[in-house]
Amino acid sequence: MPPTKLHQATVVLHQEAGRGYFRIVLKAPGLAKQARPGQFVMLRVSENQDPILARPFGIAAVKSKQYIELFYRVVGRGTALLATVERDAVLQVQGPLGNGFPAPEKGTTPLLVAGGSGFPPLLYFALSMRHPLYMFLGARDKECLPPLRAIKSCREQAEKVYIATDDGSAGTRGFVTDGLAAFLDSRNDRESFVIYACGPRSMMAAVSKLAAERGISCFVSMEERMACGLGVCMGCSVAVRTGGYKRVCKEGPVFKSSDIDWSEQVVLPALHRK
Amino acid sequence: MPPTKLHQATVVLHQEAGRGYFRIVLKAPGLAKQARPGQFVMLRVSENQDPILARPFGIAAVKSKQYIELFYRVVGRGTALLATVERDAVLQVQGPLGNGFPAPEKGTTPLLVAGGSGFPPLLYFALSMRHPLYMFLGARDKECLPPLRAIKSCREQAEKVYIATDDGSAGTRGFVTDGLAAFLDSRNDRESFVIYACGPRSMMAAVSKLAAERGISCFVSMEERMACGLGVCMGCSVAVRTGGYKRVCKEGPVFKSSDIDWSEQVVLPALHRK
Amino acid sequence: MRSAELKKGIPAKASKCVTSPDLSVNVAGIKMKNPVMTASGTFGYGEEFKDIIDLNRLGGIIVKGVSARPIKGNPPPRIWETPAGMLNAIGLENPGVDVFINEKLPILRSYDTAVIVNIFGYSLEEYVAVTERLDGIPGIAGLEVNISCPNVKAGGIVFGTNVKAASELLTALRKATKLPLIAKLSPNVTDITEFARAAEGSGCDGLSLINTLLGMAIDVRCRKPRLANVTGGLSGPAIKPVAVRMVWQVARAVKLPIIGMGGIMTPEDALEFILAGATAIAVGTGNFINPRATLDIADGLASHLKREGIPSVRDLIGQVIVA
Amino acid sequence: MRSAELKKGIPAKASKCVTSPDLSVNVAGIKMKNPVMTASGTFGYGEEFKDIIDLNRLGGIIVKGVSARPIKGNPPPRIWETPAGMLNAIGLENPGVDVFINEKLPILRSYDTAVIVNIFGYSLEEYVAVTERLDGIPGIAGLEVNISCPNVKAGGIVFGTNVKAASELLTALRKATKLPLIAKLSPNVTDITEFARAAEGSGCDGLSLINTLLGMAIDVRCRKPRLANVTGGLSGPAIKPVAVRMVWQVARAVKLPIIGMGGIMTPEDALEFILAGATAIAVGTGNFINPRATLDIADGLASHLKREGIPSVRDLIGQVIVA
Ligand SMILES: Cc1cc2nc3c(=O)[nH]c(=O)nc-3n(C[C@H](O)[C@H](O)[C@H](O)COP(=O)(O)OP(=O)(O)OC[C@H]3O[C@@H](n4cnc5c(N)ncnc54)[C@H](O)[C@@H]3O)c2cc1C
Ligand SMILES: Cc1cc2nc3c(=O)[nH]c(=O)nc-3n(C[C@H](O)[C@H](O)[C@H](O)COP(=O)(O)OP(=O)(O)OC[C@H]3O[C@@H](n4cnc5c(N)ncnc54)[C@H](O)[C@@H]3O)c2cc1C
Ligand SMILES: Cc1cc2nc3c(=O)[nH]c(=O)nc-3n(C[C@H](O)[C@H](O)[C@H](O)COP(=O)(O)O)c2cc1C
Ligand SMILES: Cc1cc2nc3c(=O)[nH]c(=O)nc-3n(C[C@H](O)[C@H](O)[C@H](O)COP(=O)(O)O)c2cc1C
Ligand code: FES
Ligand code: FES
Repeated sequence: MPPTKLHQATVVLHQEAGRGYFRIVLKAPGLAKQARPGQFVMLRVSENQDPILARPFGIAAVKSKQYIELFYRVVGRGTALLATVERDAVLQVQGPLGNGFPAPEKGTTPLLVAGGSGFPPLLYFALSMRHPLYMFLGARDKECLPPLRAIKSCREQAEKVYIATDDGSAGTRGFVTDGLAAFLDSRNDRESFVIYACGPRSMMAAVSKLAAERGISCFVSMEERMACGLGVCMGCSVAVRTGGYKRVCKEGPVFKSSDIDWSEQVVLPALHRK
Repeated sequence: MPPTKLHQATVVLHQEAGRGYFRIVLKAPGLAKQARPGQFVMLRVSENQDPILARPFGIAAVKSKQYIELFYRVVGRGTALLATVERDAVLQVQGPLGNGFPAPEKGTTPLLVAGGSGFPPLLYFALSMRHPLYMFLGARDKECLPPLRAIKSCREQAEKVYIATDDGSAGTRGFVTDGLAAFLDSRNDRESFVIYACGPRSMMAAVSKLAAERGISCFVSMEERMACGLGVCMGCSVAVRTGGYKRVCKEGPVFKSSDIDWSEQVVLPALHRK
Repeated sequence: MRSAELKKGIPAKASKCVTSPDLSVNVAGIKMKNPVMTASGTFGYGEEFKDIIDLNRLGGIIVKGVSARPIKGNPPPRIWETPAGMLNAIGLENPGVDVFINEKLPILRSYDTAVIVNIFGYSLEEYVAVTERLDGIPGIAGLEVNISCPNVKAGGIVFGTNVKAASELLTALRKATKLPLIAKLSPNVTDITEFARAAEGSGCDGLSLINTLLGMAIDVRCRKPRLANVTGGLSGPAIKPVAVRMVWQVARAVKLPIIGMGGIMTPEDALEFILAGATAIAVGTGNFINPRATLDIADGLASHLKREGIPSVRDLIGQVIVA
Repeated sequence: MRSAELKKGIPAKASKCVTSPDLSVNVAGIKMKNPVMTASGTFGYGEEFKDIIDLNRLGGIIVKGVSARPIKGNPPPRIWETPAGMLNAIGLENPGVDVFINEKLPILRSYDTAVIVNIFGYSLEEYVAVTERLDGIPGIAGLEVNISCPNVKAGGIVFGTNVKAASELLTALRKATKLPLIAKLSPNVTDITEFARAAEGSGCDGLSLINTLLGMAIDVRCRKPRLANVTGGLSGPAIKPVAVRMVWQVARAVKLPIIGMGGIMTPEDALEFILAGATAIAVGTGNFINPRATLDIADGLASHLKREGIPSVRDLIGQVIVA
């Protein structure tokens, strides 16, 4: 049998990371060894049957091929319960799940665009590559930006980190996409760019449009409610442009932005983003 | 409005008490002030909806009119969850509930008979009175007896403490009722005795028979599954000899043993007892 | 904290400022200060809760089922806990309508809340008897008819799962009283709207739904049912999605006002039922979990209306947006 | 650790020592090494789980529903979590029977486990078409017919909630195949035994129960249903008491073997269904919560038999003690 995707992970570190985020480091060697940037895990946050479903979180880092790091915000009951988990607790984790980001080709310049709490998988992605890259971090306000620790990692890795907040409380005022558009339009090496975005659907739709208009290839990491994370329940489907649906947990979470049917109305409120 | 029965209690002490018991002390002044021996509380062991019902526990002591003490054994999911509760946690508690033991009349000699983990309310009862009293503690084996701390309190309070275990690993070998019968038959001041028993139904049925045969008045503290603890769900009823049912949480938990219909077959497995 | 997507669904009036929202409702001709009631069998005859909450703050109290003669109830065990719910087989224990009128009702009457008497019987005649006995007694705002009983005389067919039997029963009761008549529907049916229509056709003034789902649990070690009665009624949050669905279906099928119930524990739960089409709601099992649940819900509804700028809770009834 | 009272219920053979208990069962003519299967729609076509558990250890796999033509499914959101359960409205998305036969079945065939194909259609003809297509294909142990579909041709009446429509459908399918035919019953009916008898009368070899309960949830802030499809199927531990009750009722009403499902997560849950009358059981939502649930259950059943001194799991089928 191939390496299993079901793990009992020990919490080796769990702390507030600032700006309302928690940082949790799990010892799960079997999982860490298989993980690639853009993949995610399903974490059981309760041993009881309420809440019953595991919660999906993007992998933010892999350390010493033994540990995985996650960042999350408390947005509802599941994350509130997770926040009470103590060091040394053992959690059931499935992963790594999903396809992950396609490795950037040689000579390309990755532009990583994170909205709200969409940064964790992009952080891992940034840390995993040697390409010169640019990062764009957007949030509603300063308090919703990634924690300083994460921004610091970004700065070390990127040529430049552009920050935007809707209210101007940090970085430039406006949407992250405004900054991205200005950047793209100010540069003449546009053909080397590849965009990787993760954040609220509305933001990714805007990024996708921007990229399409300029002929830049763009990948987006989608979110949907999930039950199994394994591709069996068909619960996490998103509409694609060729008609029909694709599973975020299996064919995704990373899709070519041009494959997604952005017109499809979605009720899912992304409380924790933006 | 009369003093409320609904309290938010703070855990001020929670520790293993030996022999598989846990001891928990809750700060709940409103509750402590109203409590009488033989009454119980309903404790919510989870903030989620699984398990959903509160669990009943007899009050084992009231301290400084502020604190109540409970002893419990882990027998299922609810008590297992309770055992993980940390100091300073706040738990929803209802109480004091039920009628409590009738105060012994002047000149009577109370005989307190506890089977398995039936000792907590009897402990409170023993500590609350000035009467010369005798205690009979029975359990399957030494490890199921009350914790040493509780036995010590009993010894301080009682003229004598008789201990019996089914396997003879502590005290005399045999049922607690054997010792009780021998005691009763060895004494000629029988008419002053009043028996108060708490434990598994089978033990209480035997005590009840013993008492009836000898014309000694006897009170038993009954157990049934409970949902509300307030007398509204009618879930905790026990059959009484006059026909029909009485609610353990309202008319009980203490009944005259002669009022109970001991023939009524009961499926409830009393795992935590004996 | 709400995202732009979320706001889209909310009507324009959401911006108006509402300082004292109106929680009052009228169900089946019964005026209530708020839409929060207690479900039958989970609140006794009220008095048991007077040490815990101020009964005057309740919209209404639906009392434990009352029958023409006293009923002993089922042998124990009568309850069993299930995931996010519980099974009960109390067997409708009650002291009978005369004791209710003489001993319980006087206490209830002293509170400023609508008292609705839940009634049942084991034959049409028994239902009629209890109804006639209650008709004209002061202090009763209405009757809720629990139709989930077997008609012992007619071979045990359950009124609540047979449209014809239910119609006959409700038509007979309609003749027996002028009190507002609320039919309490069973969820253990293929199409609950048939029963709602039957109640409407029989002259009922309102509907209560849902009663418990029939369930069973087994102790695998001793191989016996967990309940002495073998099967019992499933209640609590576990059944909430079924209850919300049925309220929604029924609200679209009939004009009668609905008292929604089934797993309600929080203001959000109550709002689900109201948006689905309930005019009032009742808390059942929730009273056991949080004895203050009713008042917390009333307070939570008021805050919700304020926050969203909605003048009256009545503006929300049946307002779920379905494409 | 068991008390004297507990032991009373257990038959005398409990004292015998059983070292290798027999877990094998035969359901509807399908031989399985143990009674543990996976419920349709919760295990894909098996391959998704091959990285997690050894599929050879399963008694059987009931695959995701297959139809004559590919089905796109419902728009998202398709799922919603509920207390101890979940709602789903996937809309029976599947690639169609040809893709199933050509791409999915070859992989399944390589495992030593019974493959049962769950089928459905939106008219009698569509059901017949998929049945005929599967008939005679090697590697298929039997067909499970999901009758909870609306008959679009006949005005949308749901096969599973209309006894006559269900009988006609199952009789037609009986003619279309020699494969063991298992009718999967809907719990959204007044009397599930009527449907069990109809299936028996139509020549079915076995029954699966239960499918999901129809439910609904509403987002109270944006006032929209949580599912794009408005209503969905409730599954998981929340519905277990209803499922156990229905298995028990059906086991007493018909002779057909039963595959029990609905909220099974643990060996104890499985034993409840077996004692109630199920010959085999299937894990559905439980696969999402604990992807090893099926194997944990198979192991747990073996331990239980050893501990209790029961030679075969078949000795437990329907053995609940009811006075
Ligand atoms: C592939 C993937 C990767 C993710 N990575 C991260 C991450 O690294 N850090 C992080 O903080 N969050 C991440 N999320 C979102 C995270 O899963 C949700 O915040 C979490 O499940 C909410 O659980 P809850 O019980 O606290 O909230 P709930 O009470 O369940 O819901 C609160 C709100 O969150 C929404 N929500 C619930 N589940 C999801 C979901 N699966 N996707 C999107 N929204 C949801 C609900 O609709 C609701 O509005 C990711 C989601 C997906 C699908
Ligand atoms: C008035 C009263 C006072 C009690 N006082 C004490 C006490 O001081 N210390 C103590 O350790 N225990 C006491 N109990 C028993 C205690 O309530 C149960 O042990 C507890 O509810 C089990 O919860 P659980 O979730 O761990 O077990 P579950 O998983 O719910 O059940 C485990 C076993 O315990 C049985 N059980 C569950 N609820 C009850 C109940 N209400 N009464 C009896 N058996 C039950 C179950 O049938 C099962 O066999 C008392 C019970 C009552 C009714
Ligand atoms: C212990 C108990 C007793 C009940 N007794 C009655 C009753 O006497 N008459 C009745 O119509 N419904 C009775 N019910 C049903 C409730 O009124 C309510 O319809 C049902 O429990 C669903 O609501 P819930 O999930 O909020 O409890 C009872 C429910 C419980 C839990
Ligand atoms: C996501 C999901 C998809 C399902 N798809 C199907 C299906 O295609 N065909 C079918 O007959 N039942 C389907 N079911 C029903 C299950 O097979 C099962 O009958 C039901 O979920 C009850 O079992 P559970 O509580 O263990 O999940 C589905 C259930 C779920 C949760
Ligand atoms: S979460 Fe189940 S298929 Fe994606
Ligand atoms: S526990 Fe509800 S009446 Fe006693």
